[in-house]
Amino acid sequence: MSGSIVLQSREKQVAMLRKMLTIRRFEERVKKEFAETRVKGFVHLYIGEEAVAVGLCSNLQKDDYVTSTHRGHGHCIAKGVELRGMMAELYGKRTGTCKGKGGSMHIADVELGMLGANGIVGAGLPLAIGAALSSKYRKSGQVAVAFFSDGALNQGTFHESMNIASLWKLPVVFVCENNGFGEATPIRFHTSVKDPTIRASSYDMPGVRVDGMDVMAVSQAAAEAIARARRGDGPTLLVCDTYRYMGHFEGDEQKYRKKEETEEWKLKDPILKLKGLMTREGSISEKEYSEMDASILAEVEDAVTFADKSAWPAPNEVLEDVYTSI
Amino acid sequence: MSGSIVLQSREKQVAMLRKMLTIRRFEERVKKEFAETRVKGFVHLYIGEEAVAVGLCSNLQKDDYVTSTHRGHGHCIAKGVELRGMMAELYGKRTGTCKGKGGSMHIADVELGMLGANGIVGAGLPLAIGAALSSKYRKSGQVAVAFFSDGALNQGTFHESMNIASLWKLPVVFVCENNGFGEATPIRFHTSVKDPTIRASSYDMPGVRVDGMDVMAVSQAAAEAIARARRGDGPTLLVCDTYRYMGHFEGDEQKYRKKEETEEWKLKDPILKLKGLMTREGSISEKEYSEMDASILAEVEDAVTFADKSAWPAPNEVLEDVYTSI
Amino acid sequence: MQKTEATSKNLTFLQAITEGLAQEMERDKSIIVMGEDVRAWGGVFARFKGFRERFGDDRVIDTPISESGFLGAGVGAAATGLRPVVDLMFVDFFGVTGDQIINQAAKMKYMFGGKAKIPLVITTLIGGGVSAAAQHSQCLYSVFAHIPGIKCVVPSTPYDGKGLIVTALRQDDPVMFFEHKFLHSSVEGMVPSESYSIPFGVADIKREGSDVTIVGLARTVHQSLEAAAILEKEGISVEVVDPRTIVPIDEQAILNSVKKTGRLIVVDEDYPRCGMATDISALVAEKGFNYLDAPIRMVTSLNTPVPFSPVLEEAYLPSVERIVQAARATVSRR
Amino acid sequence: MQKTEATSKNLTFLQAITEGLAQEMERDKSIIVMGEDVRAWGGVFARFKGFRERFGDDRVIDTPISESGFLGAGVGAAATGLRPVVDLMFVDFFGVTGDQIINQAAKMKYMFGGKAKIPLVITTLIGGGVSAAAQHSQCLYSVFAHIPGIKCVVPSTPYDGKGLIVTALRQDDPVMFFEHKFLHSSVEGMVPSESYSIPFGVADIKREGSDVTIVGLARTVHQSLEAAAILEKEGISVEVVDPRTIVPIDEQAILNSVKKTGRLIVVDEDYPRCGMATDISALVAEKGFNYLDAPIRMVTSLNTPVPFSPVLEEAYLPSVERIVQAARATVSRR
Ligand SMILES: Cc1ncc(C[n+]2csc(CCOP(=O)(O)OP(=O)(O)O)c2C)c(N)n1
Ligand SMILES: Cc1ncc(C[n+]2csc(CCOP(=O)(O)OP(=O)(O)O)c2C)c(N)n1
Ligand SMILES: [Mg+2]
Ligand SMILES: [Mg+2]
Repeated sequence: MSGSIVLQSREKQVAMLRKMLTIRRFEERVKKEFAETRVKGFVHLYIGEEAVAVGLCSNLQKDDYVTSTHRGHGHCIAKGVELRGMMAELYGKRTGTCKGKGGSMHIADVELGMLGANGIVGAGLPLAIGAALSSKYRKSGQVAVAFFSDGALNQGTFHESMNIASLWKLPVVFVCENNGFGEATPIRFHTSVKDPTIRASSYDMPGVRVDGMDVMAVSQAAAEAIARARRGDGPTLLVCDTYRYMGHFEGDEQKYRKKEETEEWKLKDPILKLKGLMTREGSISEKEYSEMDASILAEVEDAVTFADKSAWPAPNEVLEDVYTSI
Repeated sequence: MSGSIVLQSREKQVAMLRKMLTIRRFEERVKKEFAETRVKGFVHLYIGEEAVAVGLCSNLQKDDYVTSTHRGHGHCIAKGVELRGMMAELYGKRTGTCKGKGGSMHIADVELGMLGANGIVGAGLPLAIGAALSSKYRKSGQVAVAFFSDGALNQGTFHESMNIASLWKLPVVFVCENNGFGEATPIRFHTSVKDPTIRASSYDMPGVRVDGMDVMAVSQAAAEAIARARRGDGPTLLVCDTYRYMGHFEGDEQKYRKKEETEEWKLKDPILKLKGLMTREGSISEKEYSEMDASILAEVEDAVTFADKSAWPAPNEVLEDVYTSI
Repeated sequence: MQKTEATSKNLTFLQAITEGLAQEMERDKSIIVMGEDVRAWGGVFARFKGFRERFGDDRVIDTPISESGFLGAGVGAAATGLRPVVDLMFVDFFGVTGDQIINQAAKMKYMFGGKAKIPLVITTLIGGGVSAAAQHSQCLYSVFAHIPGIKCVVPSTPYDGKGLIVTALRQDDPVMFFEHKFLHSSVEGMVPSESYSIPFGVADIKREGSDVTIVGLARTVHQSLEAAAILEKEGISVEVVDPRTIVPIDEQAILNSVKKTGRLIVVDEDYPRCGMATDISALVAEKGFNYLDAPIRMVTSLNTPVPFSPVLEEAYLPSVERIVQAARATVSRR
Repeated sequence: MQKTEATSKNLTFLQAITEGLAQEMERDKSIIVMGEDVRAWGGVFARFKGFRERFGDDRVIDTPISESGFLGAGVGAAATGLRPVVDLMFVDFFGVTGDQIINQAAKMKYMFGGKAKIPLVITTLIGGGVSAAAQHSQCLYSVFAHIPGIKCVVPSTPYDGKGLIVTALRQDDPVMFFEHKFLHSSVEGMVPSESYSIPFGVADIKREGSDVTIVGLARTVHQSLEAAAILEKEGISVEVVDPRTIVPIDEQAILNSVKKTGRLIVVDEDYPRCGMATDISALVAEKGFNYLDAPIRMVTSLNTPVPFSPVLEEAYLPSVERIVQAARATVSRR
């Protein structure tokens, strides 16, 4: 499947390009905001991995579900969460997506089917099968996508969720964003198989490996897995090979890997790749791309202004939102 | 591998027969003691599965380790724990293996490498890889065996332990006593693959399926897996197909399965099978077998007398043994 | 105090809870039940007996022994429109699924700025007295009361059990519903046949008295009532307060009672350190200090794992005798 | 109070603990270290920095993100002759491995009738103040203090940190070693260069005073000392007691201090319900009631998950100001 390219409508390509670039520009700005201490806490950037979130989510309906990870900005944006609310959330403002209570690791918008970034590795998988179970019971046709990275392959929740999803034929897609590292530890030191797709066979589930730097390939594989789920034929494990360009978190010195490795991966950049394809196919011009970029940058700037101008939560708001009722 | 029969020394066969019969007679008596309320609490009998514990443990050294389950009497006896202490433990007497503090689900004798029955499904697997890690670090040549049943195949600890054991090439053997049920739930409703040995491939580990009613077959497979572990070549998953003749726990009405199913399995009884083989080979006579049985029954009777005659713990002993030092 | 009505019948603690659950399932199709062996057995202590036949396989779901997986699935389903009842057989098993309760279910609403509802009910067995030993006899509700975001129900009677499970199923926050296994069949009482709900955070005065307040939970409510009967003969009048829910907890009822009696004993089967006994004691030591005529006493399980031997377990658990002694000692300091 | 000696040097809290650990590893070859990223990073906050180079890959072991697996492996290794130090990065993650701590490590010795030793040290980060939000800022040591069988160390200074980690490594019971992440580099102090050990269960009077006793833990010890300095100017003399280990806990030191001052404030960053604040309050309400001249006050985190926004987190955490106010209110009730 890896590398295969399918014709998709120009609109979809443009939309995917725009989403990927939006994630990239948003996070570049987050990096700056963090460095200048306007954004605090633990921040994990998705830069480099954009094709995975976008390839998947471009095949989802608005009411489909995703669960995410500590590295969740990309999934949020791909699922349609607004930049203003996100940036305000990172600032800790009351206009944030979560009123400032969540922060980077907990951005969520249940209305949009975004069931939350998550600070606990592997915790999103059970939530995703639960959303899928709910959809199946309600016969709503919704699909759930669980994003996680290679480190989560060895958390018990992966195993338990894969088994249950297969047993119950749940409409869920498990997406391993294999960026080769869990924090500073390379995959070969944490996962006992070379090819994680093998693990699908332990659950009698299809396992598909995809070039996670190629949004077209991801999108095609996603379309198939999602269709399968929606048909009622059960779950799929997609392993998307990708790379995070930045450190594990902002502040990581990255001594555990060579600069050259990162540089090499950047040659496969998912945004440049799609842009290249579209240019070759004549479906985008340099000018159109620049305009797109400029409008995204303006959107990001607007989000920063919004965040900056927004009020801080009042201290007594700390007590709200624990329970629905007392 | 299933069904293959290897010549083993007569002494070993006699020893295995004796161990299996000891487990059987001990537990038949426990059943009676429970029914007559001298033994209290939750009691899970191993009757029918004797070939697995004995086939494995007959290949272990005294200082090798085993971890066990809620259904642990068989593993204890196979690893050499004394019947007197065990029966006294089940009675709750101070002369019990655990001074009456553990009971059926927690019998342990660390000196004998028996690291405990366990009330938590799947909890023994991490303990076993820890013992194996310890042995590897100390270069002691000891092997650890983790017993568990099919229900534990879907607990996160199975996954995490298998992965770590393979990554670190630990001297451990994972033994799935596949008796077809987790409590009242048949394996097809809790495990998403027909053949659990497939799961070994998710960890780049050999997976071997064995007739768990045939102690010779189990012993041979065990010998290979243990030798592999001792050589430093890493872990193995052994799946031994077996059956528990009794209910999940004493008191279980077993409405979830047909009597005929149980009766059919009894035709493959591991004790009768080995006895039959030895009889055909002329290595045991009916008289010798009867004598063996009588002496085992006497041993069990002695254990009951011991338990019965033993003193109760003094109430203030409840406060002892929490910490080594304050 | 429990009301009996024309259309009442005598039920065990377990039967009452089962009835409350079943009636809500009839009413609300978004309720599903998940857990180990819920189909064949109706769960380990048959809490869901007959549910499969009555509600079908779609709503009564057998799970693998994958507590993180299926409890997390319950959280995910609750966040997306269902009202799952997830059975965590014994509370002792919470360690294999703690994260899904503590970091997910309990915190999601808050972390998401209020924009989520998690109408999840986790049923689970607690308590000792049946020689189930260290890993099947704990109470541990104090651990969940410690964690903000999850409500905790610890009923002691059939009437309360039914009314509180109904409430649990009619509100939108995650709830741990703790059932003491010793009470399941040993306690009976008249229970209205129709459905009714008991509000959370409202204590029940199980017995009125004037000399000393005893606060108990689950089985210790019954032990406290037995102790009260003994003490009455000695001229000591005991008030027994049953908070019934520990999150939220009815602080005022406890304070009012201590205001009246001037003396407090907290009886709790959970471990003594950082438990409900210390919680209620500290509440009164802060907000009801001036009412107190004597030190607050705590009668709890001992500070050890739960021993197996019946002899040791008896020494370990709170007992009527220990409650009586504590009351005598408290009152003697007049 | 901490002693400084000729061969002392100034170390941060983190450096002191690291030094204590490393010195014990030099002495005792049965100590190994396991955890996520301990090789490349020396663990997430570099507690094991340089250990790989110094002690080799056999003793410094990188694990997958499989806390049940590797923490359980630590328990198994401890039961069979090693002395593992297992790093549970953030205590918030205990939910994914709770069973191996609560039902295995803590109970094995007891369940086995004393015939086991589990010399296991679990290091973990606690606490807020760095905008790490709901799943990376909890304290949760109260949960472990609740469970009999596991010792709990909550140090507040470099001197205590080093001496207590050494003790943890020289005794044979499982220990949770809680390090407040905010203190790691923000607190420094003189620490003897050679190895030394501080006994468990011995509180340290961090400041002597006569009007009110404040018991604090970890970061709140420092906040209490700051508050004491402010209160001194108002003529209120504060005694600050730091239990340092909460299991075992030095009950006598706390009671003695309250006997002297007649007033108690417990300051704790853990959640307010069923936590160390209620634990210490209840201890005194039972055993030191007659010493008390005023209600016991508790200053804790609020009863909510930990919020992300710095503004909200500040409101959430105990603060010097809230301690000062509580002390004023207590003393005004003379
Ligand atoms: C249960 C749990 N263990 C450990 C951590 C600390 N941690 C945060 S991210 C991370 C690495 C995750 O690696 P991976 O799953 O590959 O995600 P990636 O960072 O590569 O996106 C770790 C160990 C955690 N958050 N949760
Ligand atoms: C973590 C956990 N979940 C649930 C249980 C309750 N329980 C005890 S035994 C059992 C079934 C175990 O099935 P299996 O592993 O196949 O063992 P078998 O009884 O067949 O030997 C269950 C669910 C438990 N003890 N621990
Ligand atoms: Mg990764
Ligand atoms: Mg089984």
